[in-house]
Amino acid sequence: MTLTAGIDLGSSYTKVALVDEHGFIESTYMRKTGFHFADAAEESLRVALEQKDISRSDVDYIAGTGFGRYAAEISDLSITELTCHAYGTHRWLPEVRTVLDAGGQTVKALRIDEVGRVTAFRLNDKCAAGAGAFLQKTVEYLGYDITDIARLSENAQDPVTVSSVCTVFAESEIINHLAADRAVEDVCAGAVIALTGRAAQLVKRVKAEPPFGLTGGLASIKLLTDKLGEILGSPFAVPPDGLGAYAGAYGAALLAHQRLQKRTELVSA
Amino acid sequence: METQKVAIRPALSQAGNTRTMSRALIQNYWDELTESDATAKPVANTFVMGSMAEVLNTFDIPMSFPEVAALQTAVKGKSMEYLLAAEDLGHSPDICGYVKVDIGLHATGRNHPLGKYPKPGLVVASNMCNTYIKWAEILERQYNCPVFVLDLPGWRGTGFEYDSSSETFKNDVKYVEGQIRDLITLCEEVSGKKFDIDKLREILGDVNRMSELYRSILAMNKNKPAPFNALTEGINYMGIANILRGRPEGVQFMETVLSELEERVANNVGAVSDEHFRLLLVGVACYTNFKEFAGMFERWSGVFVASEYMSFAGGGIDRGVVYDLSRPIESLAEQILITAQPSMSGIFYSHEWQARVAEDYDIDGIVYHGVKSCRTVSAGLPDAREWLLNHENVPGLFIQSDLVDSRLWAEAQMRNRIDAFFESLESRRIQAGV
Amino acid sequence: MLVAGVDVGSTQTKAVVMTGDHEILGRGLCPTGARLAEAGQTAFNLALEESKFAEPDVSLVVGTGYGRFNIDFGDAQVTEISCHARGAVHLFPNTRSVLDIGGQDTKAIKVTADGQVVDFNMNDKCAAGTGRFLGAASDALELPLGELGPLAQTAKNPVKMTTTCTVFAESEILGWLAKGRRVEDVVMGVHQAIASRSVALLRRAGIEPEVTFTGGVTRNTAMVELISEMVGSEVNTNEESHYCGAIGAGLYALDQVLTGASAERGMP
Amino acid sequence: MEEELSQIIEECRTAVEDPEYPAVHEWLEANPEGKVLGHFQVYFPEEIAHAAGMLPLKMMGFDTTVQLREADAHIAAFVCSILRTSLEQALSGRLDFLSMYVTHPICDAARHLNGVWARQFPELNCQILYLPQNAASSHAPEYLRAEYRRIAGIIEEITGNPITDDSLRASIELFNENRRLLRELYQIKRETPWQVGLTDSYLLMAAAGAMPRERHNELLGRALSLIDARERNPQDKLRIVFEGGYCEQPPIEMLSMLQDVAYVVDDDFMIGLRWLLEDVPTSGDPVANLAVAYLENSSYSPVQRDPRKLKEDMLLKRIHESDAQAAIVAAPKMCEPGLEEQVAYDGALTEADIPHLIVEFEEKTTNFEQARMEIETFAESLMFDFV
Repeated sequence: MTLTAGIDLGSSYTKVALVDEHGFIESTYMRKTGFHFADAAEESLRVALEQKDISRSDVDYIAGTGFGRYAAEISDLSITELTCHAYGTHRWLPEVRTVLDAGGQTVKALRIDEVGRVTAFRLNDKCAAGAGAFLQKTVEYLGYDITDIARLSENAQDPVTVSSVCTVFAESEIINHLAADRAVEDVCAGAVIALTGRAAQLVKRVKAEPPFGLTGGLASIKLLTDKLGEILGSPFAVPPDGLGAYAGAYGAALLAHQRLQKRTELVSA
Repeated sequence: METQKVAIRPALSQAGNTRTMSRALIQNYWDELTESDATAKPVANTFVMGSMAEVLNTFDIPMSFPEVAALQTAVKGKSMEYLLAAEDLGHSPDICGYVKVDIGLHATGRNHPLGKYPKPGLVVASNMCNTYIKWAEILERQYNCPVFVLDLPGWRGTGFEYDSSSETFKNDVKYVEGQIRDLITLCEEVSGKKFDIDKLREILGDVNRMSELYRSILAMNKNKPAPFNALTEGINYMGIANILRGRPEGVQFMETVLSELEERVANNVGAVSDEHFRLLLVGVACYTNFKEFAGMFERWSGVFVASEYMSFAGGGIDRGVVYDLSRPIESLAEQILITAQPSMSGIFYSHEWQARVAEDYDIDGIVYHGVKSCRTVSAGLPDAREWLLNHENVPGLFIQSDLVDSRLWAEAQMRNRIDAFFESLESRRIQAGV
Repeated sequence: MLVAGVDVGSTQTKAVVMTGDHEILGRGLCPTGARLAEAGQTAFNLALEESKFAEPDVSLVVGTGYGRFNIDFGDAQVTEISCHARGAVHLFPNTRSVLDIGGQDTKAIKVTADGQVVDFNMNDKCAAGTGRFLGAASDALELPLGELGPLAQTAKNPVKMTTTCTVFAESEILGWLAKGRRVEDVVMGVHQAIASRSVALLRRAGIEPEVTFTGGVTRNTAMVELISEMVGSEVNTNEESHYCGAIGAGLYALDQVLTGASAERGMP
Repeated sequence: MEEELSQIIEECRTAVEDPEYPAVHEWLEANPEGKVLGHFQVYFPEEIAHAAGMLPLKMMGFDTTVQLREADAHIAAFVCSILRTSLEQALSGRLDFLSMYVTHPICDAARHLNGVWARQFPELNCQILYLPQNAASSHAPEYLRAEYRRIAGIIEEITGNPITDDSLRASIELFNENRRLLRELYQIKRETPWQVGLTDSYLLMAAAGAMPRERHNELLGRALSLIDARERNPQDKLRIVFEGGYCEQPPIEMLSMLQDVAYVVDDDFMIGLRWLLEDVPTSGDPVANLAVAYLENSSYSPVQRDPRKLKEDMLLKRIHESDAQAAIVAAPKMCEPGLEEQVAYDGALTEADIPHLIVEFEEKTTNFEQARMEIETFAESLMFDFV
């Protein structure tokens, strides 16, 4: 069998997927990236291999993707996370034509064609309370952590409105809501809804067509998924068994197989 | 939270006339547009600065002002849905919000809260705001309607006064007069009517009269207490001055306003109860949160006795339009050029104008409100503020939000700056031993 | 006779209890957190504890800062701009310019000899260059705020941060690290960005010596040095600077007790 | 040979990128009595200044080499980088050598520059040149001729040198030569893009606005023959058009990133330098010729209204004439006119079925991660074969 590795060096997390020629995932591993991308790549690959005692020499090709893709000397090829994300999601959810990736630093909307090629994409305007980090700061401010968002937001009675576009001022709106003694759940839900609205805007801006797919860390927040489906009039499918976070790594590994094939073709030719 | 002090205006026999009248006039304006749309009568999309109302009215071509429409959606709390509709079409968060609200209105069935928003049969855009021209091109693409760009060369020097005896001026007049004649030909085509110079003459007469009244209205606020709030009431006066420029109803309205204000002065009634601070507004207001915005000043008994907006956004009508009815077209060209200046070079050199107003109206401080939507008004404010403070010792507050984009409204920050400004004005009084 | 000033800022709440002759008997400091009223009370209590007096002994409390309207035990409110000005001149009588780098607002204030505000400038409609920017750096680098200053001082070759927007900051910081730049050089870059942005605000009204630097960031020696450098003269700070807003509030409280003049400036 | 070429490019880079304006100071040393005229983007008839012996200098922005210290105190937020950095240059004293400053109200933010400069530098002669916004009007040429004459009059006062028809004709010839060389450079980009990289071609072109034209003609003439003589092999790269550099310029680092992923076969960088498409005739009234050339025989930009030059049509024309496969439609952050074209461009390109990417850039940035990712993704989507 041929085996490829996809290493997604995200700004906060590094994810690895080992994939065989049939697209079957042999092993996955995720850890915080830290500041040394090269180490993060090496380390994660090593652990991913050890987990299934695969030896390094069995890996035929490595594709790096994500923010730190250039720092990962071990990879044979670097591809952007957008291309990888789209392709990975496409292989899990072939019918999906629009992918929303809601991560910590950025939210991305991608339109893809029937072979998983990116035909249009849009990233959140940085000057907007657009990404997961905003939610994280909010819950931390409320005295909870990221894992509580889903629960808190679902128990909201009367969500607050957060209108400010700047994260920092959005935070101060949140402070003001708390000062006005609004319930923690309502404030949290308000933040989720604000973020959902912006994410939905991104999706509209790539002239999205359903079926929709949702990947990235925020995919686990039910309120967000529901609201998105509600605003855009069609539900959002998520990748199988919580693999959403690995879409980039998986896509990279799959594209690595394609390069590998092309290379062998060239050699034999 | 602390209780807000909001000024109460005592009842007067005249009181409310202006308000009811302006409401009615604005509704008429919308009814006219709604009807024109129903009967497919060609409507001119034109802009408040350099509207060429004189020519358009001569051909009875109804005028639709997108800025007025956009402003009203914000006051009605509807601007965001139109604005977002435009952004969904791909328009940037960083362009003028008025433009986006307009695009949104056109993209969502042209249903304005106050009436039907008509298709443009003709677009007239002057260069008094560069964005007008881009805006016109957007409409041109959507409706492929005729677009007329009136190019008004601004004053070239670095002063505020327009030298109308110069060679440059004569050359500009030739250029503008030629363009006006082109516009007249275009209007003949659009309206199917022949040009009637006597009707133009009549209209010019009405504008002369309206301008005279408008100036007296502004001057009323030299009284203490100031009879009207240039922020909250002034916006109505200016709105009517724009939509009814060159129409008799407009003249009547200004007469009513003036008499109401005269009565307020006679009864020593101020726009805010116990006027404490007299302010000049430079820039435009924030219409998405208009009440809160105005309230933040009123709770300190601060009244806007003057507003630069009432000058430049009135297309210079405050500078005294005096058309020579014996030579209408030539005079129109000359006067447009001269009165355009407050909205052109005037904005860029407005520190001189501000200094004069601060003097004439006995201003305590200037509020500079910059908006992301309007770089024409906002870009130079910090520099003007600095000049007024250092050369004229007139204190200024610099704040920013937007006309129609509530995402740029940050209440806590806004309030904090405004409260601090009033505290500093009070400090100055203590200093002066007042 | 005692008065108190309580400054409920967006990140920290500070309180002082002072005597009629301006002697500070107690100081209180706590994170503001989500419950502003509680934070105000906590800081006030801490100050009372240190002062060895009880709440009834305090004849007047003036609140300032973002949460000033939430201090239910406060008798009046004054903005932190007026309070920092007043406090700065109290701490350093020759002060003519005041700089406070706050959590959400950076304030550059021009003052008179008796602490009245002549002019002030704050960050534009954008939180660029505020103290929150340091927070973003500490998040991105996973370093406690307190360690940033000392770390910055070890920098050999600081990076040029091009954004002062806190939202951009984290990705730019990571960008520099991805390019292999040293952490201390990045941290110094962050400090320089905030300092030059803050000094630009001072310039808007014209920098008039002496310049007094107030607020929590004064404990960051790297920032103090940078600002002195950019201003072109040593800026005033001392251990009280952190409480400057609260001290100013206390002084306004005193005015009201002594003269009966409403501490809320100009509120008719 | 490569060495000589890289020396030429270095001289151009210094002229364009060094915030101390070495090329200008060099000229001033050689011409102690010489006067410099600074003109803000997009177009200025430099021939008129040259004819009076003035050195016309195109105001450019700067990347992180210029730190904003003063500028933000004079201009509101929400405006682009080039306004800030060019103002910063003036406030920091680096432009003290200017005897005249001219702006054309290209956009609502730039309209304020003249006022700010006038307040800050009362001694400097600040002028607004009103180029017609009703360019198709039959009255425009006559108006513009008179407007050019007005500017000429002021220049004559400042320099004390009369601008005769003959001196102006001579200058027009010099600039015609420069335009010819620039056209040649762009022909190479279109026909054999592998012969010259994007950053090099950019620096060679942009330097025209930052050094005496005589010198630039020399350098560019020599550079072109050296580039011609190169024997490079074409690579398997996308052919793209870059649109959006008519005023603020993308940072060099972004250009080198672009040249890694594609051949930029045409663009609108510094379009003002290439605004006049053909030689300006020297017979007859030279001032009138310049005016007519500006109106009748010129390129396009988002800041000129001319119904005869609908921008999306012009962009498609540029793409077809350069035989490009795709387009990058960019706008500087906060650039209202640029941003306002994007939806129209997007629509026209989609209709014409031309793959395109819409990006934002900012001169003052070192952080290209996002732009890089967007551009690479765009390239990947066109070059990868997906199955």
